[in-house]
Amino acid sequence: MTADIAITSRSVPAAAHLRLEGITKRFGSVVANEGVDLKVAAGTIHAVVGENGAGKTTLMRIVYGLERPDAGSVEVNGARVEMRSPQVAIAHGIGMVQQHVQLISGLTALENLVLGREPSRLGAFNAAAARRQAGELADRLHTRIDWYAPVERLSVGHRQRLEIMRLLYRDAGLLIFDEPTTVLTPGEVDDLFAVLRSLAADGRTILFISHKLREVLAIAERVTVMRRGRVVATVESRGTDAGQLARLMIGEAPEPVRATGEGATVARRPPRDEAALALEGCAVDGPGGRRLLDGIDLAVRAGEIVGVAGIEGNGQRELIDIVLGMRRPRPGRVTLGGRDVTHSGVRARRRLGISYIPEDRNVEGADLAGSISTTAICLRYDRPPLSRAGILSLGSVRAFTRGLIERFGIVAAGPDAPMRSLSGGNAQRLVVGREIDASSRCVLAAHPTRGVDVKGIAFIHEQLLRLRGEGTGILLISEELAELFRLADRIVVLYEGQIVGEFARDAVDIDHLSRLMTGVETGGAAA
Amino acid sequence: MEVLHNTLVATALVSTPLLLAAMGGLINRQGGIVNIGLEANMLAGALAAVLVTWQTGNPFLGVLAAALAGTVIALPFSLVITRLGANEIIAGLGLNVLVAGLIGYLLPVALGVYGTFRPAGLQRLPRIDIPFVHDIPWIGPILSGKDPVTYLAWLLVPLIAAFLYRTTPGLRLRAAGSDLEAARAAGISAHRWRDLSTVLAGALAGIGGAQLSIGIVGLFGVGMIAGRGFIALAAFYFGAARPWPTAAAALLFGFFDAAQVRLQGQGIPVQLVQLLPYLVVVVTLTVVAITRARREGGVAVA
Amino acid sequence: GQPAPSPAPTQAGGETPGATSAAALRVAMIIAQGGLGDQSYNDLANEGLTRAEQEFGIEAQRVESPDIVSQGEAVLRQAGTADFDVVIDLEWSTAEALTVIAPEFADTRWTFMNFPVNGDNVTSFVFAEHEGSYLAGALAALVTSDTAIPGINPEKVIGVIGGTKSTGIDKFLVGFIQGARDVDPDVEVLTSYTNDFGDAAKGQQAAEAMFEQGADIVFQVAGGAGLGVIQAAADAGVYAIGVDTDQSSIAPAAVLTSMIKRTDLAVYESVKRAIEGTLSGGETVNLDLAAGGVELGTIHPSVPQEYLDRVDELRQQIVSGQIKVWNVIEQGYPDFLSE
Amino acid sequence: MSVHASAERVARPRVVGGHLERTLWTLVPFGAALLAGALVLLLSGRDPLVTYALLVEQAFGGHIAIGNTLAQTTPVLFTGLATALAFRAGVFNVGVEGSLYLGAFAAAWVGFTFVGAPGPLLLLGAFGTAGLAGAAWSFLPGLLRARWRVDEVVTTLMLNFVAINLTSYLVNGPFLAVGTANSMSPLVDPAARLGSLIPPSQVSIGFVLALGMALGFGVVFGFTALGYELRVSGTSPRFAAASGISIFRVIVVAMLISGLIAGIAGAVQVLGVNGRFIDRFSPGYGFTGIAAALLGRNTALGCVLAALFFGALSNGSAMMQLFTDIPLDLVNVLSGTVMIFAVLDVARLRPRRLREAG
Ligand SMILES: Nc1ncnc2c1ncn2[C@@H]1O[C@H](COP(=O)(O)OP(=O)(O)OP(=O)(O)O)[C@@H](O)[C@H]1O
Ligand SMILES: Nc1ncnc2c1ncn2[C@@H]1O[C@H](COP(=O)(O)OP(=O)(O)OP(=O)(O)O)[C@@H](O)[C@H]1O
Ligand SMILES: [Mg+2]
Ligand SMILES: [Mg+2]
Repeated sequence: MTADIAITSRSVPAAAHLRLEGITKRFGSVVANEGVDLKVAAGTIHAVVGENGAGKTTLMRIVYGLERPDAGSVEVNGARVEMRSPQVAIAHGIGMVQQHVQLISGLTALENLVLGREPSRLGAFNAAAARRQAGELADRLHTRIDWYAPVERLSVGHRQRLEIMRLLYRDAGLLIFDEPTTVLTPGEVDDLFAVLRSLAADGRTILFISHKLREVLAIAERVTVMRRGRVVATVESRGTDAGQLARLMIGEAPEPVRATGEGATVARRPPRDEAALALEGCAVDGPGGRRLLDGIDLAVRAGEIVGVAGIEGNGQRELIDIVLGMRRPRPGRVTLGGRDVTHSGVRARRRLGISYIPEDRNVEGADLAGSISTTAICLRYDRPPLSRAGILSLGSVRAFTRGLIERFGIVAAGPDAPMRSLSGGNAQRLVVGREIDASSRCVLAAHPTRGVDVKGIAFIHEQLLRLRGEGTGILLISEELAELFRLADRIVVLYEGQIVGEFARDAVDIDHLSRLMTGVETGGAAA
Repeated sequence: MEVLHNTLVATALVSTPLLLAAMGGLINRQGGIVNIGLEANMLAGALAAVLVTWQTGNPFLGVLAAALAGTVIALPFSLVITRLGANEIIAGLGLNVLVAGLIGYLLPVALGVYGTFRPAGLQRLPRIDIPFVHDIPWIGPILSGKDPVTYLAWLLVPLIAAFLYRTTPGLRLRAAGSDLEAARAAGISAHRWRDLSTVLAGALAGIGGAQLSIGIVGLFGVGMIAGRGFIALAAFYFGAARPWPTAAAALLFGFFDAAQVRLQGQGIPVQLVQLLPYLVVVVTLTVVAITRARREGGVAVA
Repeated sequence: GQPAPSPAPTQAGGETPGATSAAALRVAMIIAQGGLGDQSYNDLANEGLTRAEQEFGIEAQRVESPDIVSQGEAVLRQAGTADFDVVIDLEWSTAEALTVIAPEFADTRWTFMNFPVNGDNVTSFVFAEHEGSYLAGALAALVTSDTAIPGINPEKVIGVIGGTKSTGIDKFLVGFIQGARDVDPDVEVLTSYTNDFGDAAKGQQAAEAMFEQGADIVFQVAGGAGLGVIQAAADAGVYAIGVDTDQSSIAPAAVLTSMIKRTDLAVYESVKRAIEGTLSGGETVNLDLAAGGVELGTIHPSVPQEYLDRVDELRQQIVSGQIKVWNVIEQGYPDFLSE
Repeated sequence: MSVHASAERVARPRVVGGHLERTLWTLVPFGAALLAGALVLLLSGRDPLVTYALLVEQAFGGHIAIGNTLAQTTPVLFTGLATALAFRAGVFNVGVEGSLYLGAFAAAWVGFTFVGAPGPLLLLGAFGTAGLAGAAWSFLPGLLRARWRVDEVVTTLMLNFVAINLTSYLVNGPFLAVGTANSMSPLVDPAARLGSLIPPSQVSIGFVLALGMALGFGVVFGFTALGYELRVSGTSPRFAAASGISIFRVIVVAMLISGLIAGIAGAVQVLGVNGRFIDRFSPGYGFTGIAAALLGRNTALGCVLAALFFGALSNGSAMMQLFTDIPLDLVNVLSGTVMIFAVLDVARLRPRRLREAG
């Protein structure tokens, strides 16, 4: 690690807005942070990068008073602070946009904005005043929000902007962003960065967490690299490049860069002509008869990857539901390998060979309350060899799980270890492995690499391309344009429940695509 | 018509304990806790009201005492849930058993009576006529001539609605109830707001008990709450924890309670008359849910 | 669901053996479903036992359980095993069990209430609640149209409110109705049930509902809920008829009379006889009007003498057997009170 | 958070802390209860230790005492398992009491209607009908929850009152036995009675049935596909749905089985103990069952132990009144306290986290 130390010693900011010393945090047997030292200079944009589970979020939660360190100290503007709770952090001008959106459903956007520091006239909530300040903030971010709508109705982009406005509303001097870009379109990312720069220009300090090294280099002045809960280096972004950062993160030259670069490793055979999956005129109505999905005609041929581009909340969820069989399209028709499955449920479709890599593995992909086996066997528990006449054979259950663990290189204590104990990336590997193992005809992949680190991304991309090679049809839903370009043979754009455009793999016009995604093209305003 | 009128006249009065308890439960629910222990709060309130009224001769002090008693019981109950993560449902059931046990146990020790405490000449809450309203022919008796607590209860409905949706504490209380972690992250002492909601529930339920003991009958009996806490629970579930619908539900139950005694001896077997209100709850909930499902369209089939 | 309230604070005599004589008699009393504090049957029996405790310095234990229905048998046997001298069983549903258990414990004397149970060492006390209720009904029917009496309206409407719908309660109701009908066939008798022995507010509601329909006298057989009935009568300036004990003390102005059922006497008697050695067993003591097991309590002063005479006359006829009062428990339901 | 949420929270096994530590923490409620009880006892000048000793002696001293304790354990074990099964599947069924009443009446009806039929047939018929009745009673709320998301907490709670009044009507009207002082059905045919396990105590072979039920419960959740489906649907409904498990089917099935067990509980009470249906006979077995399920962490063994606790408390407290003037309410104080502290979050009890909370 001498190299690291050499690098670290290069960066010594003058006035430290935030200073962490010897922060250590354990969760049971897991060491999330170990002796972490960190200095963040006032008025700078400082990035923290690291693999899944490297300890970034935990560190930030400690700074914001959401977790309490087992050891170590936090200093704000040179004064040591006992971060007992977020109140304390807020009182010291610290604000945080967490990795998982922390808006409170059931409350309106406006209520969420002012919560904790409400303008009020003798106890009564002064909505007018709040609305006024909200308007001003929105203007500063060049955005428009329906302030009286319940937050759950806002698009992800808007929700995040709302979270940023919350920090500004509180006039935080130190703003923490934990992987803010994972759910944003390229356009939105640019907007966000513009905002961050202007904030820094105001003299605010920004802590920025991400997996995406290029982003980091683009926005941050200084980058701290974490690995396995420790800080391995802090470097000036001017003096480094993605390759070096990746090496610092992972410890060895990252194959992902290769695996995912253009001219991907797996040979591309042309797709066959039979349709693996076909949607015909599918529509889904939401509350109040609002059309969530409308007139969807979409076919995925065997051996083809069809990418669905679009900002979250434009019908992706409903698309997944009707493909998987959680909802019936009305009207509309769904066929799997030529078989009409419009009226068959999830199980029947699973049997016909459709796989599903969910966007949120913890909710739809795994049972966090159970063992690793519990999550592993969900597609096979009900037939031999795992069970006969409804009786599970624990032996074969373990054997099967071990099989997955070995085949997909999952780091786990064993089949009976709690699912919780799997790290994010490993959990994702398990889910992907299970689905790939089960299917043949068609894979429905929703944001399969969201929040997964380079290593994991490479793994998942390889698997998808391999399946494609073997003649599986893949419907890939993602807001990561890079990912779509890399994998998809065709890309369709989903906007407000409709397919508003289609591009062949080698005829994509990024600007055009983004305009379609954001609705600029069709004239309407972004959902 | 006559019977209907009489039923309506009685309704407002018998609804009051339900209404107060349900309103308390509603606040608690919005604060993130489903309170099954309302029964216990009501019982404690009923006793406190009788004791203090008996000692001071002033029923209004009795009502205050009832609110206090409800609070005293609610706070530790809430702390066990919010701070020690006890399960709210079973803790609520337990609270009912515990409080009933304690009172039953201590009544003889302290007062030398058991089951029922009925001090002679106990002051009850006065019945008050609302000027003008009282003189309206048919309507008058229905709205007027009730005890102050009943009027207070109805006054509370808009007040609670305003509190929850128009004030800062209300906002924070709802925030804490809707998402504890997010509320903490927003810098709110979420647990404290949850506790507050439980305490308010205790106080309101306590007053409800008081109306029963010194508003209606003028005595305390260990069995006098007779499941009203559970009806209140049904009421705010019924009203989806929203003030006006919940109040309506409480009124509906009160109406059925009043109607039930008047429907007897009309040829229908008693027990069948008596199971009617409960059946109505089930049916109404079902109808509501189905229409909602229809409105929201595409029902998930999985 | 309902908590069983605790028994009366027992006198020192009950606890410390020192207070009882050398030949201390050990008595166990099994409290019936509904438990102590029911302001009715159980409490009344308990009064009798408490009185016996005070007078004879016996050692008495009261056993109650929310699940006495299923535990009764076990408790009886345990009482036998712990060789109590006298075991008083108030729980109806244990009748069959007692016939089996009593013989097993020959030198324990068993007492059963309300229902004849055979056995050489079993003494049964049965009450003629229907006879007492008959007189109450008759009196009510006489009074209800006599507007000279304050609070009484000309309508011939009276009412009776039961705790739960059950034969044990309907035994009162039917007697009451029969009594009313016999003195005046066109008297209408309203009936309803609170479905709960503890819910005083319910009782009050039920009573008010009857007053609305023109009733001016309501007989309550509803324990704690019945207190609400008396309260309602007092509020409305009309009359209630008490039950079990003389309840006129609760609201002297509003209680027309009470149908007293001397369960306390039965309990006291069985203890007394046991001490005297005359609780021989194998007999059924019939506590009817003749035996003074049931009777009318204090009658409201404004009731004219002629009515009292008439009631007394009816009393004679029942005692002499001229009038047979319907007994629901033995005869099932008469057609004038459908199930 | 909804009651469902708490149902799930309840159904979810905790991963915090070691095994020993966890088992130790499960003792907390009992400690708290004994403490509360002791306080109350001292308050009225009684010696807690003597009282507790007597309680234990009356509950476990000798084979008859143990038999009667098991007799009181039996219904709670059944209702506890019925409740736990539903909770595991994420359905907060608080309607076990209702199913129990229906089952009890059904069993009694078969028992006193087909008098003279061969014993085994009679027993089979009685249990079968009871199970069906119980299942049928819980089917409706199950269906409503599964199809239209009608909150089952309210519906099942309400249907309890309906069931109690309905059976009360049946036994006061059409099926009243003349010659009894409070309303009950005629006695069932002796051939339909369950024999005593430890004569002369009251425990019937119904207890063995309950134990078998507990065993079955463990087997189902540990070793069967059905158990897997119920478990997963309870803890992660969306994961289950995405895997092709029909939540609709799971909810309905869980409610049916839950009701079936409750119905059988009623049958055992009638055929094993009371010999007839008695109006309002249950002191709230269904609700004690909820406590037992949660106290037992919704596991088979847990339910057995919790039921044993409540059974011992019920029997011991009843019997001890023969020897001391302890009022019954003490029992309420004890079991009430146990319930309140029943499900503590182990992690939260660590002092540091305590300060952190709020
Ligand atoms: N509440 C918790 N309980 C137990 N372990 C935890 C908890 N939170 C985090 N961990 C573990 O601590 C380690 C660091 O987690 P953390 O979320 O800080 O990583 P990260 O760098 O944010 O990863 P990612 O890039 O996936 O967000 C991981 O092993 C994680 O599984
Ligand atoms: N919530 C948790 N509870 C208990 N142990 C955990 C938890 N989260 C993580 N761990 C343990 O910490 C180990 C490291 O987790 P971490 O997320 O750092 O893995 P990782 O090496 O970063 O994997 P990946 O990069 O694929 O996410 C996990 O393998 C697991 O054993
Ligand atoms: Mg991780
Ligand atoms: Mg993170």
